[in-house]
Amino acid sequence: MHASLIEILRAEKPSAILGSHGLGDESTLIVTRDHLLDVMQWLRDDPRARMEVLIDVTAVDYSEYPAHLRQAVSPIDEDSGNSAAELPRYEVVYHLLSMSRGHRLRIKVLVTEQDPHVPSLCDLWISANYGERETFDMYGLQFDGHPELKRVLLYEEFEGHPLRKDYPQRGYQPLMPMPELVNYEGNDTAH
Amino acid sequence: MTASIHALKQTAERVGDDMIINMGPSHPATHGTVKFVLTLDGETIRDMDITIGYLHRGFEKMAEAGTWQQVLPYTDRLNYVSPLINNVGYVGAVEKLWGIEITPRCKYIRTLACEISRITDHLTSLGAGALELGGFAPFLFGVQAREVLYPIVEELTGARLTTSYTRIGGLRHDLPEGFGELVESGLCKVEDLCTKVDQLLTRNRIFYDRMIGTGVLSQKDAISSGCTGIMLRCTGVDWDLRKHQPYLAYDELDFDVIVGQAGDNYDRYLCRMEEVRQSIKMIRQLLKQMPGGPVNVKDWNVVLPPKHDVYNSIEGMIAHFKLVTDGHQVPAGEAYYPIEGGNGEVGFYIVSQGNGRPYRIHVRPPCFYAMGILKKLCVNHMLADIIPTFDTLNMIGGEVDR
Amino acid sequence: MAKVVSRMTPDLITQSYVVEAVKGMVVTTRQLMRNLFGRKDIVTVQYPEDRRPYPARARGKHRLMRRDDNQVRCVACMLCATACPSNCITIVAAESADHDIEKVPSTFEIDLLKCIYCGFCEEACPCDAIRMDSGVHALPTVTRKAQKTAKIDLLSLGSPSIASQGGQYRAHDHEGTQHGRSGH
Amino acid sequence: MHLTGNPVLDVILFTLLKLVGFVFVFVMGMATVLTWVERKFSAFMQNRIGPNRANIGNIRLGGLLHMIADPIKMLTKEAFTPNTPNPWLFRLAPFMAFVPALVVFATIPFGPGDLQVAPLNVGILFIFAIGSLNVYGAVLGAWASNNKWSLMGGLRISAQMISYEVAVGLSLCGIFMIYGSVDLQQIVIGQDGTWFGIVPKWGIFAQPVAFVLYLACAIAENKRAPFDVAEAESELVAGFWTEYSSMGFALLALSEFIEVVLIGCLGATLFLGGWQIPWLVEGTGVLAGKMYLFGNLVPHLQAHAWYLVVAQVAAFLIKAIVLIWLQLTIRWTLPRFRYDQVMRLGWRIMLPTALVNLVVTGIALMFYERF
Amino acid sequence: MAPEAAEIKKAKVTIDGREIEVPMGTTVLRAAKQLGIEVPVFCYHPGLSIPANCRMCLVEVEKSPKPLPACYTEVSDGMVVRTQTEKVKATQQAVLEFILLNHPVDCPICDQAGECVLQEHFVRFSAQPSRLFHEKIGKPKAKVLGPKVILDAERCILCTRCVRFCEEVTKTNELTVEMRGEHSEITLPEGKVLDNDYSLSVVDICPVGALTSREFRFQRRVWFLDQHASVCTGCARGCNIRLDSHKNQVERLVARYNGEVNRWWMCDAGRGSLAQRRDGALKMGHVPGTDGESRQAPAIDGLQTTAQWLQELKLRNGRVGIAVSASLTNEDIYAFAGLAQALGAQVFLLPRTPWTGDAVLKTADRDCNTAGAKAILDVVSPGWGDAKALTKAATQLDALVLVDSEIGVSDDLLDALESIDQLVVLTDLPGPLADAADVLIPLTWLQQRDGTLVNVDGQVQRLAAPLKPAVTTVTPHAAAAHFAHYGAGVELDLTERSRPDAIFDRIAAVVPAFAHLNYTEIGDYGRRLTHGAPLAESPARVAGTPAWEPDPVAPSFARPFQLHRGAQ
Repeated sequence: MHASLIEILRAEKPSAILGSHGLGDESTLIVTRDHLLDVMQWLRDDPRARMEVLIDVTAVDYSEYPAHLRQAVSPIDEDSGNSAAELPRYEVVYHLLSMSRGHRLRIKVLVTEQDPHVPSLCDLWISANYGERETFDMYGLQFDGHPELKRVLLYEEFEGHPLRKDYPQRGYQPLMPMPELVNYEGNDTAH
Repeated sequence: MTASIHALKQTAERVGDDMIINMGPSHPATHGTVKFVLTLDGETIRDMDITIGYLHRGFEKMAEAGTWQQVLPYTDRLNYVSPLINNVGYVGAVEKLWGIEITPRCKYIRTLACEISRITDHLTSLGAGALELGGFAPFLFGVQAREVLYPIVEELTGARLTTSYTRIGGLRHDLPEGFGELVESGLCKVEDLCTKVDQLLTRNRIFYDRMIGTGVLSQKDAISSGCTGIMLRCTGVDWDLRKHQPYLAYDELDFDVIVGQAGDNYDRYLCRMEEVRQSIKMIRQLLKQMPGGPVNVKDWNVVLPPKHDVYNSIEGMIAHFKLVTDGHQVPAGEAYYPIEGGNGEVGFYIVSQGNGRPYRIHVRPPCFYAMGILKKLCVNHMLADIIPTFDTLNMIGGEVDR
Repeated sequence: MAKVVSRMTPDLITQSYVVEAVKGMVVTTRQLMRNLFGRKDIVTVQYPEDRRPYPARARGKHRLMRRDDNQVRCVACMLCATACPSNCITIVAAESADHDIEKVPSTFEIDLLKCIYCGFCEEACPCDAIRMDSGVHALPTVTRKAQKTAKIDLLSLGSPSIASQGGQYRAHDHEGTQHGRSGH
Repeated sequence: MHLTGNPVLDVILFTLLKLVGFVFVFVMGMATVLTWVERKFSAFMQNRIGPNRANIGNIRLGGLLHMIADPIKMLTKEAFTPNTPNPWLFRLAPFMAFVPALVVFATIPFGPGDLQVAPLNVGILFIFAIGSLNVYGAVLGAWASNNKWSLMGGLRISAQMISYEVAVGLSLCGIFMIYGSVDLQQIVIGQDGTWFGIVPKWGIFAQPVAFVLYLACAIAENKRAPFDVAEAESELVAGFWTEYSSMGFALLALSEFIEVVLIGCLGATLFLGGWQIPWLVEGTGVLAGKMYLFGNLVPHLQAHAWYLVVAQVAAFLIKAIVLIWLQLTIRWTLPRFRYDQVMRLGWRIMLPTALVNLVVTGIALMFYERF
Repeated sequence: MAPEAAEIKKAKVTIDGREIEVPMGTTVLRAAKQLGIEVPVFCYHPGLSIPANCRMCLVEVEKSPKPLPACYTEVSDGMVVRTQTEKVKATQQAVLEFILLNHPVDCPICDQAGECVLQEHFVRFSAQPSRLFHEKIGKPKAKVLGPKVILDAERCILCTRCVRFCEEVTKTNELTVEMRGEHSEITLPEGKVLDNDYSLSVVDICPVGALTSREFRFQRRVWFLDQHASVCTGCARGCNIRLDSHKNQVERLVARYNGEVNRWWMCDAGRGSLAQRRDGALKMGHVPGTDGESRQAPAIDGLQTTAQWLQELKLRNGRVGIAVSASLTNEDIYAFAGLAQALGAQVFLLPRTPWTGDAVLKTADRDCNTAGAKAILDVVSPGWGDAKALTKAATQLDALVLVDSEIGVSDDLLDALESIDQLVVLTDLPGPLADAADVLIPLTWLQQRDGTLVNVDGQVQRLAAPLKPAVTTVTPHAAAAHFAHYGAGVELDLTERSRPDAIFDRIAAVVPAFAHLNYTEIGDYGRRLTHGAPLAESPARVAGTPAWEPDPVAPSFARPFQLHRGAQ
């Protein structure tokens, strides 16, 4: 099922696919950023795919990943002109599920540090809203076209994006600035 | 100060007669700590801003600091009413990446643990729902039923809630002696208490008036918003990972997928009630079919050697030492392992860099995506409707905020 | 395959409020009467006076096991401190006066405030020196410092361990572990 | 009974005695005990033990000492006043709630003859008049708390109480029509005797619908579950008393319990024959009523054995307690209404039902009198 | 064995199906390593002779009836080797079982646990339960071999690395193997003590926990240690070290392979050289108080006082001297040379009291940067003087800024210094000079600094500041920049934050010997100066075996997995 789906996609949209692999019952597809919306729409609507559910959106920061092992997680086609050692820092990972067909697919998009922009999938799935917000929160990746791209788990005043590998394990942040406290001795209007 | 007053004035002008009110983060109904900023027109909600993250502990960041094993206690605290399901999900993900085939007995015990946890999860939701609708007695009956199961969990794992029961490649303990009878007697009590809850609530007009027709979720929205579990099935979608993508021992069990019709709070309540009964049925089957044999795989690179080997032979000692000091040497790669949690699909997405420390662990919490649709379920309904809707959604702060 | 829940259709009886309310009151009143006269269903345990027996696996306060001669069994190998996810164990190793033991902990301190009772230490211990089956709760204290439980307190809960160690052969040893030298 | 020999002084002293005996000992005592009973009863309903820890030495009395411990705790807690524009209203509100609840007991006849603190011939109207002042306590407290949740509770409570006032009034009208009086003692006297020798001539049998309506509306009036939308803890934190602590909180809580007692007493008076003991003694009520008209109890007491009076007072109290128990059971059984459902119930179900009940009663009475 | 490319014939071998061409005479082990195939070993050490006695490296060679040891077997043309066959695996398991037969259940009390090669190999190549049903043979435990080393004979796997080390490297022959078969054990011959200057190197190369350091014994579990690449500052050799620390506290030094400098070894004196500073480094200095008494003060107070003095001296044209030691980094030397220029002061370069060098690594010169300091001073302040010059000049100086107190101070010099009115000492250790100072400024010590050193052979190596300094101390080049700015009113030609990399760029621009170097390119192993500093013939470089191979069983510098716990 997976293999055939990937083959179909490769045939339908050859320029969109950077690489793919299947491990056990999991398939991964690396898609170019420009074709993401296109591929996702196809996956959602095409009767052969019917991935109705965007199960999850997240990202991974590969800046500290051993370069020689990168191919295991980022299956780049050899003829795509990319080498695993020089792959961009971030990968946005989408997990799709087809309930009518009972299959799953992992879609990845490579995102560079310099240009951390990804098209938002909010128009396709409601679940993209929270998933992308969390990814933005944790990695600082910009999802273009997201209706309200703001932090979701952390507070607005938080500086930095904690799941980036360069954010320290014990990075202390000043807590939220407190608003001016009412001095009950002096400011209590009631007395 | 003046600036904020100015901002307030502006807000007031903008919303006219509406009242803006903060519900939470420490509000009795927002168990799990969440904040709703409500714009109320009388009692009707016109707008709703949901703020989550008050329980954010940086689980995913912390997980990158320890060994694969040390992530396990964190998973207890994800969905803290059904910790065993998270335990099972996490080690399942690691085993999937590693390609470890666990023993049949381990599969059955894990399934058993999952189903016990599912009951506690559903009972918490049912009970808390009753409590928030003012029914204190059904709440306590639900909690009592849960309390029947927690000692059983403790008997099995050594802790009621912070179970940390599973191990990569196996389990911490085998079933204790006499566990079957213990569970059976517990299940009888749970059934009895569930009947009481049923009698008190299901046909009571005050109750169903508040549940029927509130928090209605359409099938389309449920699918699009990534709702899983009860939230999805209440709309009539026949999708349960246990049935449709069976893992562990679920394909050897006889049970029904419970679906609703209308997708409202009442359906979710009924589905939970019915799933408790299905789980009870499953547990009975599991106990009956429980296979013998070891619970842990026989690989000292995966599971700690038996204690008498550790104490008495250098071979066991070395294997033990290396596993503790260096951690599990999980091969490089990635895996996503979904299982059916109490509230829906709990998925662990893990990336390994080929050594003892996880590179990235991501949890796909079911309630997180369900929270994304909450606003739609609440806006233009009454203030009081938030309570049953939010409850049947069953947000668990530990899981959503991580 | 899927089972659709049976939704109740409101009829006149349920809509009248009263009948179902009375039914509910029958349930509660029955419980009231059962418990008022006979305490049949009461589940409350009056904690400090009555205690629920802990299961054998319950993880409570740690205890340090002893050797036959009542010395601490721990040899400060630090595996517990390594396995500990919350970093609550502090051990300082020292040379033992006993030439056969070589290494002993001069300090063994567990910060029970940090401890999450996961049991990894007990699992990681290669000497059966630390266990959590004491059945004792870590009680609240007034100061944080008081929660730092020292070796002597942990030892006071301990008992001689029957597990043999270092290949030492004993008559009452586990089955199948009769290998190893008799202690030198 | 000659207390001083001076009839005027006798009356005054006797009134004080009744006041203390009934209002302070029974009503206040009952309200205090209710704080314990409610918790204990609910505990037993839910398979718990309930409060049992307060003790003097080793004496626990099953937690009865919580009645003493709780007020002490309340008294010694900080009386927190929120940053409110009008702290005096905030402080006044608990009294506004407490005093009317207590005052209305004056007209409740707890025994035959003069055993009524204030024998008013418009007793029930007095109760309505004073009782509806109660709402001011809640509303003022809610507003003065300077808290939006409290305010919402206040808004809900004012609407709810006013709505149910109508329904509760109308539901009782049938009783007045049947017994032809608004004097509570007269109504009790009217419930003397039996129909067909079996069924006591109680309001509950003459007006069963009214009884249900009365009970529901009165509970709603008292804003207790399942009508506690104003203090719904899961929606409005604690509604209008969110900001109250210490004795302010205690008074609000106590006034609620006093009203529970009031609903019980009034229900017993109107629907359960008051202090009448059915089948046992008949006609005593009428006699006592006559005695009362002379304003002198002495001949009555002489005419009737003292133990009969005691038994009648006890009967009243037991009836009141049964109704109180009923309220507790309802409280701990039913879930809570939604605010709009409460209002709908009040205006669209309770009120029409009461009106229909009234009309039916009227027609029935007409036929009864005519034929 | 040194490869002479032109004469050597090549041989084609196939290892695990992959073909490689290597010179004849290469062992199978090395050929496999070139292919990236790892063959487990215990006894083989590239710096020592090959006894092939552990049998761990047995591999299957086609046409050979038995498996052959890869470490010893030389390749021949057309050889086909298999390292992953069932037979090899069975052999490895058997070897491990044999080695573990009498190994005590000692991991909990063994210091090596965590970096033990036996542990590593067992879980990778065997992980089988024990089949032992008889008593293990007891041997002496915790036997003291010398002042620094302790032996646990039970744990020994008789790889004889230590014996060979004492024979071949130090040539002192302290250790030997006694008895036979399973009763064999490493012992000291009658009357000998393992007390040579390299005795701790046997601890480094011991693959198991048989030989352990007495000093480090039971101090810390190795997996808790933070490992840092650094350079030993004990003598002019500049041995590459791995500095293991825990909570910013030095726990031990381990030799780090560098074929150009120290190969696999380092001396005990070098290992001991840190202890003094670890335990007693200055954290506070002193400045003259208002009442004439000196008062304790952190570095910043001393810097301000000194800057003020320098300013005053400048106004009245006082004479200032600057004395630096050769144990400062290049950056520090350059900064002080620049300061001297700005002040018009003379620079003196003072050495430490020399010790006795030896033929292995240790040099008589105890200063870790003599070559670098001279190279820089020759260019920047050509008229620099030595200790004698300072003794002579001292009487005419109004003020002397003396950096680093561990210089060898003769009594003459001490007397001469007393005549100086304003003696400013910047140092990291207490001592007579520190006591004599009018202003004492606590310095960070070398392992707390980032900077470069030049060793006796002209290898420029980098200290990468493995430890964090105390907040009350100051680095020398920062002090120099401070003096220049506030004292002389001159900005040193450094960047404003005086970062060592920026200073190094200046040095590279100014000093020709450094011209081709770049701070980041120095890396973990250092780069050579082209000219300028003397290039002595290093004994390490001529000692035989090729210099491209770290010990295959020693825990490598960058361990694949390390718990960084409690480091903060």
